[in-house]
Amino acid sequence: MSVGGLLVAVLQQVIDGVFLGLFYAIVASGLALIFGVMDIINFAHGDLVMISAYFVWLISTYLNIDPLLSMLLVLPVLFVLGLAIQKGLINPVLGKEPLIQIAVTVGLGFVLQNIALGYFKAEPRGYPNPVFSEGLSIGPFVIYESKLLSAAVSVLVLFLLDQFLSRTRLGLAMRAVTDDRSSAMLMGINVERVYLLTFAIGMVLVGVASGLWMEMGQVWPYLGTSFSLVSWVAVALAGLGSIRGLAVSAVIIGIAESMGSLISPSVKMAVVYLIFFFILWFKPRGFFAKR
Amino acid sequence: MASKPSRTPLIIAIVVIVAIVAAALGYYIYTSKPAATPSPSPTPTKVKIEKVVIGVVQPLTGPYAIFGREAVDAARLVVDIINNELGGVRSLGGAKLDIVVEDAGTSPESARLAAEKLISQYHVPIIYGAYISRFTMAMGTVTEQNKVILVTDALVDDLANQGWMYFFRVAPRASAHGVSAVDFVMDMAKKYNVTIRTAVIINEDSVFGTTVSNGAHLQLVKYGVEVSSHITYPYDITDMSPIIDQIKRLNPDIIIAVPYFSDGVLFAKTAKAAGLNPKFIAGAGACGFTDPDSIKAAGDAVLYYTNTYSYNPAKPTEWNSKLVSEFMRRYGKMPTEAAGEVFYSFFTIYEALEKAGQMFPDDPLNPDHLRQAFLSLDLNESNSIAAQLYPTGRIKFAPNGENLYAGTAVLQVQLINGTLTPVVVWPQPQEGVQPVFPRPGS
Amino acid sequence: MSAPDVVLRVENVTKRFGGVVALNDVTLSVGRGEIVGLIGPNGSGKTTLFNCITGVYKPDKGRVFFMGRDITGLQPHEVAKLGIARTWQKVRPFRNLTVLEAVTTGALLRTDSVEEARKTAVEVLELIGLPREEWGRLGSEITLMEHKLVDLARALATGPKLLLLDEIAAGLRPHEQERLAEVIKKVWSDRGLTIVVVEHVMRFVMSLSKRVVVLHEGRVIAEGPPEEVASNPRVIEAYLGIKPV
Amino acid sequence: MTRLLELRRVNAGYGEFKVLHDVSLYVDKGEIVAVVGPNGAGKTTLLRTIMGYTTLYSGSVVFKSADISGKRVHERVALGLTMVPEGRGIFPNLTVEENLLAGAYLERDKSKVRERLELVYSIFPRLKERRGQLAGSLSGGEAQMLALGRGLMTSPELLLVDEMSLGLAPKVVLALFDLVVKLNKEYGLTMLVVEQHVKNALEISSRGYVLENGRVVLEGDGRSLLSNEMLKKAYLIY
Amino acid sequence: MTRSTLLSIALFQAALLAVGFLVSGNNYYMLLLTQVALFAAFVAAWNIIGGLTGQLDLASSAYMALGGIVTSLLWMRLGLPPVVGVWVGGAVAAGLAVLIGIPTFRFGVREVWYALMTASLVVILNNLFRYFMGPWDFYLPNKWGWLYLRPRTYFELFIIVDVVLLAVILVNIYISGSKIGYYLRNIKEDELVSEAVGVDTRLYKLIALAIYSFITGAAGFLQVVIYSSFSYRLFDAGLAISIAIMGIIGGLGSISGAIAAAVVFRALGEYLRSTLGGVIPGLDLLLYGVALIVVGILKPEGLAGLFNQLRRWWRK
Repeated sequence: MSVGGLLVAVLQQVIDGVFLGLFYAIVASGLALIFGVMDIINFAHGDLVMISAYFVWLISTYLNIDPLLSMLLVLPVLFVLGLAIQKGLINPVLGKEPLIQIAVTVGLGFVLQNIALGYFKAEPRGYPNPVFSEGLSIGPFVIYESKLLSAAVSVLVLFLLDQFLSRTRLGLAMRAVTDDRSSAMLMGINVERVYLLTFAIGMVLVGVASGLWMEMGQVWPYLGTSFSLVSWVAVALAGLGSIRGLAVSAVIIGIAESMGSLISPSVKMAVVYLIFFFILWFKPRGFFAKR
Repeated sequence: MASKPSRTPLIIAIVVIVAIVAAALGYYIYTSKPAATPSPSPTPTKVKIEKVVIGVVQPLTGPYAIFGREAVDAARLVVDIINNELGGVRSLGGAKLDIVVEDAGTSPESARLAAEKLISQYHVPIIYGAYISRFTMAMGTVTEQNKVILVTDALVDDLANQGWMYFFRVAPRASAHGVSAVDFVMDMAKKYNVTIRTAVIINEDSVFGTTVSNGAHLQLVKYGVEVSSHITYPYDITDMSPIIDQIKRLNPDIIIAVPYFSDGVLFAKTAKAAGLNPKFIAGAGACGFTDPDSIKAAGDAVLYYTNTYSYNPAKPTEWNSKLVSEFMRRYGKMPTEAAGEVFYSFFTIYEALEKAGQMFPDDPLNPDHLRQAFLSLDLNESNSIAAQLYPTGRIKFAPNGENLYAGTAVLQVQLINGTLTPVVVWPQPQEGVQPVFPRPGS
Repeated sequence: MSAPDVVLRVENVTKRFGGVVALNDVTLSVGRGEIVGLIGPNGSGKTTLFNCITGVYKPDKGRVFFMGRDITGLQPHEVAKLGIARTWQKVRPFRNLTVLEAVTTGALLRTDSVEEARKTAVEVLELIGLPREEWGRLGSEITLMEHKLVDLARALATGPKLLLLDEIAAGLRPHEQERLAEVIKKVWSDRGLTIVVVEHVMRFVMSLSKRVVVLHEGRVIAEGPPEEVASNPRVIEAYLGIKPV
Repeated sequence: MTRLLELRRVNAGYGEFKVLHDVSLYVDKGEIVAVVGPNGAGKTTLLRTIMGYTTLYSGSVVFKSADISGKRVHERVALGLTMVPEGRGIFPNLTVEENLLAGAYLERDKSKVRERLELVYSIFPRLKERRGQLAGSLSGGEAQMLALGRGLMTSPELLLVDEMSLGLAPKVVLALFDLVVKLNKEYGLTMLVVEQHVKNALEISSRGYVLENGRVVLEGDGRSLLSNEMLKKAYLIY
Repeated sequence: MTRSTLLSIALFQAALLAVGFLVSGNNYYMLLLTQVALFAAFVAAWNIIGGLTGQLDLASSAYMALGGIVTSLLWMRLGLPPVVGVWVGGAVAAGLAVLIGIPTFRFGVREVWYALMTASLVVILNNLFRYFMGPWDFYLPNKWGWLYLRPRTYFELFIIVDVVLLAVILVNIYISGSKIGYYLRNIKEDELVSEAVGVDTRLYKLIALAIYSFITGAAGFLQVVIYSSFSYRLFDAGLAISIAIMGIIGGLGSISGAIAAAVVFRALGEYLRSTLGGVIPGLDLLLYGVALIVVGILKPEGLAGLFNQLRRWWRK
């Protein structure tokens, strides 16, 4: 390959990686929010994305509307589901040993995967003709509409989330609880209620991620495992408390994964996880943590 | 607590342990000699055989459950037809077939356990399974040891090279899929006067995907086509764009793709979005292109994609049409190759049982007798149902258990009456259908 | 004091946390066989000083010498191995170990044999006077006083030359404090130890030591016999409040 | 004078570890009451018990003539009770202004929040200067001001202040004491303070309690306590 | 070792062997029993790092696969019989563990981050092995015998696994009663206090990691024997998590609880798979998930807590 060709190749991968990373940012945002506020180790995060993607698919095919639209219908369902999961499963293990939390959330993941398998079967389910399915050719580069869209929506939602966290009463309360749970109570903040809403809002973010995913791909019962670890890596890289940091971290991961593809798509995840190792060794609090 | 423990309990405990181990070993050595080969002769000679139980091991859970489920459905259908319409195995006095299903789970370990269970609990003489090659490999060590016939729908070539005595495979092996895909493309290129110089191969990186793609690679080299790149990726890939971008830069004449399932859909969608439009995209063993559920998920992104198929659902034989329509009536969908493999494999088992009944009326289910019955089969469309169901129309086993006349069909997704439908285009196109080659607009 | 008699010497130690200066150029010496009281109001840097001595923190400036050897920046376990043991201000409960096990762990510093360590632990526990029936209890099942005693025993079991007691009497009732002081005196004379006692309240220190050092805002503000220090106006001010300027 | 807070024979602690024994005390409206005592005496536990963080074994906490023993922390805050915790407990990743706004969490009326914010800024002009800064970057004195200001934002009827002067320079401490007096005199805020600067604390207080080993050993008005020998004994050696 | 521990080991062994024989005629139960025992051995080995030391290690299958593959390759490529090879396999696994453990403990990676780090180690090795060795299954040579730790009958295999399990239990008990065990349990309680009484916490965490990974790596070959082949898929993140979860459900640090959990859950899983797997797909794993949730929420101190309750109740 010529130097110019290589440059084009690398640049194209960077573009793909940025878009992928912004999508990862929205996937990880729910996890980051929940982990930050509640300190719960959720190993079922990817599976929540998966189950929500099935909801999106159901509505899309039933009403024959674009996944992005059906996502909007799914969000309230997820909000309620989030309340239920928090109340029933997460609350009892808050503050317990991390391993117990892992056990319970892994159990939840099993349950979700196998409900999906039993109900939707193992075939991949996707919406055949989403509105944004073309690609734009700009010079030697290809920009995928769906990825561009998902990146844009992701940026928008993350911006809204950032605004929500900094401007609204509830957002402020959530950040206060993240920083100092016991002081937050002294402000009259009902911490348990904040937990409930946090999980529910986390689930809404999960819903957005799943809607964007369905615009690009399909869902199958084991889709979630692909997202769980990546989200954790993003959170580790970003540290807690910064949405912007999370976005930048996720983009770094996206680019790393995309570059890894140039070596071999089979080992791209190894590249991402090696980065994870080095982060933990040399920057255990993450690059963007405010503390 | 605290003070030094006395030695007595230690000694007692050791003595007890040693005694138990010794007793266990002694008993075991004493009893194992006669029972070393717990010979599965559940059907004493000259006793009328009521039914023959066939074990089915398929992955019903985990990521491979898609085809396992369908295979089990198909097996129930075939067994019902044999029992009700054909009156069971006539040479065994109309003995009925029965199946016992075991989930192969998600690992070779559980597949092996499933096989062990079928043999130990149900004393099955024949096991069918288990689609995933490494599951079958784990089962093969068990079936060989216990002298149980293993008929497999797993396609990896290696399975037939293990020196197994009781192993049979009707379905076309993996590399044959790769070869067929290339043969088909080159055949078409010649027919429609299209020049093909370069190709890119991409495959999911399982043993199956790799074997198929290697078969294709060698065949391409044989035809003098330059393989500009051979890309592998994991089956659960969630982002295809880096790969598609690479291919786009290489700009090959054709792409031979060996995806698993969702990756196939993802490939097609991303390729469409990127405007990747080579002269042809041919799948090999690629369910993700032509499976009805995939078409539903991918929409017209997979239009004109082809795929090699272990089974030809459009084969215009009496029994094939019958089974396809029965299957559709019962399960509401077209049979894919998982079902197809069951169709011809089970009818081959049925023929072998008939043969065993004729050759060894005294002890037809003896494993060695069964093996001889299998080896003596020479089936064609006029003398058997099984061959009517098989793409090449002939079944005859080599000593290693491989079908000498193995071959695949090629399906193409075409727009028929406004619906995307997989139709057979090769070796002979099905009625009223012409292959579309090269891709329009390429 | 001649050098060989100095067990511990802290020289110009400074430690900052962010913008807060926890220790500001602290210098002090502890002679062999002394019991030195280190007092000062909350937040005056006493515990930080202990942490700098025992290697939990590395001082930003200054050095720490133990028996003439520079131990600045050593790992806590290396410091312990050299012969400095400590107790903890906040009770750090061991929930799943028994009292005897906890103390035995301390004793394992000087031996690899659990049997031998257990013997040492038994000796120490007897010396401290913790009743035998408590030895099998888990850390989650004992009282605060017992915790303090076990903490002391565990430190003693490591066979130290210098013992650092961090607010060991905090939270105890007067009669318990008296008993604890007795135990410490007994241990001191029995083992020939050098002890530094950090206390918030001087009363407890009074009965033990001949010399106290007063820390305030990270500096040594007074040093001398307890009676003298207690009447030092700077000390009183530090404790009771600040005169309006 | 109306009785704002009363503790009746309170026994409380953490889990199975009892810290407070039969503690009774009261605070009247408009008072500053000081609680002093040596380390580990249970002063912080006392405040945490009033707020509802601890386990109450027996006795009752009465606020504005209602028994609030069963109420949770945030419910007590809603009744007009809050605490400035030891170590300040500010939210380091929030800006100064956000910290203050968090204090007004229960107030939904935006204009009232604004009013309170202006009030706090007028009391602590320093905070106004730093409004956009992350609270984690404040100096110790500023952080304590923020903690006090944040406490005021909840618009409390009774403010509990725990070890306000911990780790602060004398000048800053004096300024803080002045502020406390000002809050009490000018804004009529009732306060219960736990303080190690005993003298200053008792001087500004109308009454004081001396806590030792989880028990009230002395009580009385500030000045008489200050001259009490027992107090000195509790602290030093006389 | 106390009288009661000895007795319970003897009883456990007697029971295990008795079951072994009762089912020795039925290959299915024999293989199942062997697998359960091997799984229990992995869980018991994990107990050293997870239960005793309190480190949330999720890399069990990485060491298992590495040890197993190294042993197999030594046999297939260099002709080194596995009886010898397993020691090398264990040593390689331990070597890798220590290599990664040094910076990890040096930089104080702990709790959830340690868990995620070890979990991603499995994925990294999985990917690397796939990259360098391809997707292939490598089959063990057709040689059988004790020299290869690969007997012809399941009963003999069961005996080998049982010996391994017994050895792991004894190692656990030995460690618990030794200086290392005292130190490890103290590290689990409080690292700072441990340091202050002279425990080199990093060193002892490394020792625990090394012992655990060595045993896991050495026993890994038996897993390969059961599969009779190996591939990169042996690096199985799900398996590693379930091994750790058994340790948790068993009650951290309790060897009897860990083994009980391994036996109960593994046998339950197989029972569910064989009875329900064919009826409704995934129902078995779904129930398994439910069981995890229920135990996690209702009995977080694990089966050991249940045992203790029973014991107290028995004594009354």
